[in-house]
Amino acid sequence: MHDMSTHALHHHAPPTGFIRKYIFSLDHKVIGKQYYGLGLVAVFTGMALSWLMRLHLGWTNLAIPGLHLLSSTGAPGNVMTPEYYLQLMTMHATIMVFFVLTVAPFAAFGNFFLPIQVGAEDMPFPHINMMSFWVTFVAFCVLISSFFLGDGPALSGWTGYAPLSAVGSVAGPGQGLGQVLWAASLAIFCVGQLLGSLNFIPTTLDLRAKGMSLARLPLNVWGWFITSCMALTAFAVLMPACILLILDHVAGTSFFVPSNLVINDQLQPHSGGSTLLWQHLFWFFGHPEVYIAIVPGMGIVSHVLIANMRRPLLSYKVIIGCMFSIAFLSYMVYGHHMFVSGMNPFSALVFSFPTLIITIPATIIVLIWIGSLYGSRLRINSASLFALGFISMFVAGGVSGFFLAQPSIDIVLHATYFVVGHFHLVMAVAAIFGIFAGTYFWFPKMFGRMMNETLGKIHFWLTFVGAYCIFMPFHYLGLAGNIRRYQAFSGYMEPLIPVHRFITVAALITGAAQFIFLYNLVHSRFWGKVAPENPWECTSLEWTVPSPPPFDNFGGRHPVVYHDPYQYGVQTESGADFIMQDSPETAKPA
Amino acid sequence: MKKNRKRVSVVILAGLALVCLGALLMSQKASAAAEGKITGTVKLNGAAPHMKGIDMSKDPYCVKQHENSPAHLENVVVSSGGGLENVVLYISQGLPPAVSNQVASGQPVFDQKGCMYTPHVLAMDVNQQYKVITSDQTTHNIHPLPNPLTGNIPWNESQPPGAPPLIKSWKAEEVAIPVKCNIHPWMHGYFVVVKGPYGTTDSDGSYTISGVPPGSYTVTAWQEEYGTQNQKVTVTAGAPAKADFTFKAK
Amino acid sequence: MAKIFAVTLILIAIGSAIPIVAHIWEPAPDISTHGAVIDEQLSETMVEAGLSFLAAQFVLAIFVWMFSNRPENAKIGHFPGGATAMVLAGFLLVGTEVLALGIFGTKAWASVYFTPPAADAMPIQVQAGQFAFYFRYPGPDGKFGPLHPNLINEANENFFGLDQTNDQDSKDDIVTAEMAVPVNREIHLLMHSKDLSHSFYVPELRIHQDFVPGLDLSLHFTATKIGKYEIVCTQLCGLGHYNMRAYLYVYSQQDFDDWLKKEAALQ
Amino acid sequence: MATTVHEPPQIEPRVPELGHSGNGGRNLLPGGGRLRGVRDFSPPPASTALWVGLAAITMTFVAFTSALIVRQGSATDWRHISLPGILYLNTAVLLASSLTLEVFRRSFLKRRGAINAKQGAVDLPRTSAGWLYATLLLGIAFVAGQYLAWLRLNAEGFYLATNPSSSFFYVLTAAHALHVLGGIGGLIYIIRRLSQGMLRPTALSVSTRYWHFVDILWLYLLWLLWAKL
Repeated sequence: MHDMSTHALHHHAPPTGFIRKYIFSLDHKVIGKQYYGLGLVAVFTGMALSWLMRLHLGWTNLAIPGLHLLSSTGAPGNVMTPEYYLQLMTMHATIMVFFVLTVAPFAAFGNFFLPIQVGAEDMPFPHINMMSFWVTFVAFCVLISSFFLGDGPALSGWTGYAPLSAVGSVAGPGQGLGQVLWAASLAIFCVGQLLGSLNFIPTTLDLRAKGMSLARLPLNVWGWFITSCMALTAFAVLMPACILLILDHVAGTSFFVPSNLVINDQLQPHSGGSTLLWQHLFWFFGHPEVYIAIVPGMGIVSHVLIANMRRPLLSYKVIIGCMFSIAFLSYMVYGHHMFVSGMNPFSALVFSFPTLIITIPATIIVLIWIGSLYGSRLRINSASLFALGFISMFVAGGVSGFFLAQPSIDIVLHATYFVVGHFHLVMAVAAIFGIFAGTYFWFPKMFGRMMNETLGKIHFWLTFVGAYCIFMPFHYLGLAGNIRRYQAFSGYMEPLIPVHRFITVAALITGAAQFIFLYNLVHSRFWGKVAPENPWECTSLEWTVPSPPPFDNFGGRHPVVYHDPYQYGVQTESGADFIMQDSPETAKPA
Repeated sequence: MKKNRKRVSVVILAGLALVCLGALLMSQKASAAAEGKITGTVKLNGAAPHMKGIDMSKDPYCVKQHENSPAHLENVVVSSGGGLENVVLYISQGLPPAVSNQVASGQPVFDQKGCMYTPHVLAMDVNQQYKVITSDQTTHNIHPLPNPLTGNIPWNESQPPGAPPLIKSWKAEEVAIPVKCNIHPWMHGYFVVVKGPYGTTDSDGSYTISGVPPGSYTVTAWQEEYGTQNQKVTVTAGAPAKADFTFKAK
Repeated sequence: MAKIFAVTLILIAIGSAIPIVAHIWEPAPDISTHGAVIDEQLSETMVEAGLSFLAAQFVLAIFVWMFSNRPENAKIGHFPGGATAMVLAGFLLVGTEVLALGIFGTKAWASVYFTPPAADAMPIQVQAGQFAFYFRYPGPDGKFGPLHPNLINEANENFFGLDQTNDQDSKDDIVTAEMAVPVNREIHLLMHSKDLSHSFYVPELRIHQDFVPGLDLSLHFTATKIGKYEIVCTQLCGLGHYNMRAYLYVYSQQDFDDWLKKEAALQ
Repeated sequence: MATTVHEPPQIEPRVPELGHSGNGGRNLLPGGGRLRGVRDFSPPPASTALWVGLAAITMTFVAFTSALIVRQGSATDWRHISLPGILYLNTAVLLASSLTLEVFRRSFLKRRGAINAKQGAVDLPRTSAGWLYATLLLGIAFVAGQYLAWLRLNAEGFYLATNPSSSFFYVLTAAHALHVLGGIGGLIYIIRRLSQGMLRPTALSVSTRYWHFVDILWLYLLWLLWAKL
C-alpha cells in the first residue's frame, strides 16, 4: 500500500501505452472519465427499458416490433408478457439506482475533481482506485448478462424482497439464475464502492494542499466526503445481505425463507427464516443509498450555483451541517419503507418522527439556495439552468415526503404511484439534473472543449418541462389508488389508463431529448470550441490548471491556498469580481 | 448469442423431424402388412363424485365466459352412460422398439378457453411436438411441473391475448405431467407423455389405439384420480382387439 | 431566458396544483369507521405540503426573474437576516409543521393499530397465494380447523390445506374466492400467506397490510356502506401480481346470511 | 465570458517529503493566514485508509450479527452447535501470531529509532524477518485449523443448510478466514519490502494494526458462535 501512496506524490513519467493510459489507467482523471462513460451507457440502457415499460403501460397489448429478438419467451409475437415487464422494471431500477445515480455524481465527478480541488496530484492508492472501477464494471456486466442467460433477469424489483427472491425458479420465470446474478452483481458493486471510499476519505483528509483547511474545501468536496462516509457503512451492510440471499437461493439455507411455504402445490424445503430480516438489512442500506444519490448533487449544485450567482451562499457551514445531519438521520429513518410490512406498529412511529425531522435540514438547504439568489448577479447558462432545475425538482419531490413520512397516510398511499412519483422526482430526476449541471459546468475542464450552449438550453427546456409532465401525474395516479409494479390496469384502475398514455408520450419525448445531450457531448468532445483555463471565472483549484489538466494535475507545482473557496463579488486590484483560492491577493474593502 | 442459440435449436429440431420421419417410414414398411388397432370403452363403476364448482370471480373476463355454463372441476367427467372421459390408454409392454420409438404424426393442441384447459388431459408421444394456444382475451401463464427425475425440464411462459402458439415437446416418458396457470389457480390439466401408439377416451368413454402391429401387449389406462389399470390384449391382423376398463368410484 | 424560466416555473407550479385543488383525482370515498381521521390527516398534509411547494417555486421564480443577467458592476445584495433567518425559518416553520403532522398522525395511526378487536368481532381468514386470495369462514361451530400445508392441492380446490374428513373443526368451514361481510359489523381479519409476501389493500376501507410468510397477522375493521369493492395485492409477488385481486361485498346482514348459505352449498 | 485575469501564484520549490507519504504536512497555512481548523500534521493516507477499511469490515460483521440475533430470536428450529474443540487451539494460534508480529514491530522500530527519521526509506534496517515468518506460519496454521474445524462439523453431519446455527457458523468463519488471508497477503508484502530494505514504518504499523483487528474480530465471533443469545 505504501508505495502506491508515494506513487501518487513522486510522479513518474505518465504512461505511454494505450492500455495503461486509457484502460488500466492509474490516473484518477481517466478513471473518473471511465466511470462517467459507464454511467452514460447505463443511463441510456435504463432509459430504453423505461421506454418499453411505458409503451406497455399505455397500450398493454401493443406489439413492439423486434421485441422478440430481445427475448423470445418474454415477448412472443412482440407483445410483452407480464413477467418480462417486471424483469424490465427490475433491471431499469437496479441499473439506474446503482450504475447511474451512484456512479455518475459520486464516483465519476468525484474521481476526476476531488484530488484537483483539494490540491493533490492523485488519489493516494491509484491501484485500488483502478480496481474500484473495474470491479464496478464487472458488476455491470454480470447484471446485464442476466438478460441473455436462463429465463431472463430477476423480476422481484430493485428491493428483491425475500422469499420471492430466495425460493428459486419455482416462484416463476426470472427467479432462477437471473435472481442469483442480480444479487451477485450487487455484492460485487458493493466491493467496488467500498474500494472507492477507501480512496475518497484519505484524499480529503490527508492530501490537501498547503492552506487548504477543511473550512476551505469546496462544498461539492464536502458532498463527496459525506457520501463516501455513507457509502462505507451502507454498502458494507448490503454485501452480507446479498451473500445470505445467494446462499438461501443456491445452497438451501434458510436465512430469509420461513417454513411451510407451498408454491405450486410443492412444499418448500426451508425452515424458520425471517422475511422481515431481509427488508431490515436491505432498507438499512436502501435509505442511505437514496442520499448517496442526492448529496453529491447538492454539493455540485451549490458549487455551480455559487459560481454563476457571483456570490457565496448565505452560509457555508450551515450547508455542510445540514448535509451531515441528513446523512446521520438517514440511518434512523429506513423503517418508513416498512410501515405496513408487518413490523411492530409502534416501531412505525419510532421511524416516522426522524423521517419528518429529516425534512428540516433539507428545507434549510433549499432556503439557503433560494435566499442566496436574492441580490445575486445570476448568470444564465446550461449549467446554472440545470442547477435551478435541481432546486425546483428537489422541492417538488421533497414535499410529497411529508405524506409518506406518516404511517397513517402511508396506509392509503403505500405502494401506489404516489411513491413512484416521489422518489423519481427527489432522487432520480433531481440527482440527474445535478449530473447535467456538473457536466455542462465541468466538461470544459474534463475535455478541454466547450459544450454547445444552444443545444444545452434546448436540452434543458425539453427535460425540465418533460420531467414535470412525466412525474407530477404519478402523484395524481397514486392518490387515485393506482398500484405500482402492475403490468396492466383493470378494475378500478382502468379509468386511469389515459393518464398513463399521457405520461408515456411525455416520457418518449423527454427521452428523445436526451439524444440532443448525447450529440452535444460527443460533438463538443471533438469539435467543440477550445476551452480556456477558467471559462466560468471560478475560484476553486480545478480552474487554476490547464484544461484538460496535465497528468499530475499541477504540473509539478504545489498549489498554496489563501482563501475560502467562494471569494465572489469582491473588489480586486485586477478588477475581477473574484479571487482564486490560490492567489495571495486580498479583496479591497468595499 | 441469442440468435445463434435459435439457429442451433432450429437445426436440431429439423434433424429431429427428419429422424422421426425416417423412423415413421421404416416402421410403416415393417407393419404395413397388417395394421392392427385396439378399441374399447372405459367406464366408472359407482356414483360419480361431486365436482366442485369453480369460482372465477378473481378475473371478471373468466366469469363472463361462464355466465350461462357454470364451470366445474374436470378431475372426473362421466357421461350419462357411465363412460369416463379424459382417460389415456397406451401400451406399456410388448411393443417392438421400432414401434415404441415411432412418434405419432400431427401436433396435438392444448387450448386455453374460458380460463379452462381443453382438453383437460393431453396425450402425446415422447418428442412429439404439441401446440399450446389461447382463445382467451386475458393473459395466461402455462406452467407444467414434470418430475425432475425423469429428465423433463419444467417451463413457465405467459401467453398474452393473441400471442402466437407455443410449440413444445417432452424428451422423456412421464405419466402424467401436471400443468397449471398461476394467474388463474383453478386452471389445471395434464400432459401424458408415452412411447408408441396411444388413445384418449372421448365424452362417452370410448377410445381407439391405432397403428398397433399384431402381437400381444399390456394396455394401461390412466385416470388422474383413479390411477392406472393394466390389461393383456392380443392384436391380430384385420379385426381390432377389444379392451374395456372399469374404474371403481372411491 | 431567465424570465422565461421564471414564467415556466410559475405555470408548472400552478398547473401541478390545479388537479389537486379541483379534486380530479383523489382517494375513493371512505367506507370505514376509522378512515375519517386518516382522510383528515391527508387533507391537512395536502394543504401544508401544497403551500410549501407553491411558495418555494414562486420565490425561486421571482428571484431568478429579478436577479439574473444584471450588469457586472451591480451591487451584490444580501438577503435580510441571512442564514440565521433561513435556519430559524427551517426550524420554526417546518419544525412545527412536521411536529404537528407527526403528533396528529400518531393519533390516526393509533386509532387503526393500537385498538384490540371487539370480542364479538366476526373472524374471517384470508389466505394469499400466487396469485389469488381465498377466504375461509368458520361455519356454524365458529371454529377454524387446522391447516396442513402438505395437503394444499389447487387441482382439487383445497387451497388452504384442510383435512375435512378428519378435522372436526374443518368440516363446516366455508372456503370462498370472494369476500363478503355484513355492514356495520366489526370484522376480525386473520391474515395468512401460503407462499410469498403479498398485501391486502382495500382503498375504500383505508386498510393496507402486508402478508408475512411464516407470521400470521390480524386486522380489524368495520365497513359502513353496502356495495362491491376491490381487494388488491400491492406487494410484488411474481408475474401474476397485477392480476391478484378479489372482490369484497358489503351486504346487509340478511343478504350476507343468504350469501353464506349459497357458498356453503357449493362446498 | 472573459477568461480569467488573475496572476498565477508564486510556484514554490517542491520539497520532497520522505518518511511519511501523507503530504498533509503541506496543509499548513502560509504565514499570516488564520490557523483555524488546520492541523500541522495529518497522518499518512495509508493509516486513514486502514481505519476506513476497518470501519467497513466492522459494519459488515455488525450486519451478520444482527442477522444472527434476529434469526436466532425468531427461530423455533435453532439447534445450537457445540463448537469443535480445535477452534480454541486456533484461537491460541491466532493470538500467538499477533504476539510475534508485535515483537517484530517493536524491534524494527527500535532499530530504526537510531536512524534519523527524516532520511526515511533511504537506509532502513534489515532486521531479521524471523518473527515475521513465525507470524506468517501461525496465520496459515490458523486458516488450516479453521478448515479442520469445518471437516469436523461435516463429520458430525452439520452441513451449511442443516440448521441456521451451522449456516451462520460456516458463513462467519469463512468471512473471517478471508480477512485473515488478506492479512497474510499483507505479511508477504511486508517480508518482501523488508528483504529489499524498503520497509516503511507506516506499512508495518498498518498491517500490524489490521492483523490485531482480525484477531480481536475472531475473539468476538468465537463468543458470538459459542454464546446462546
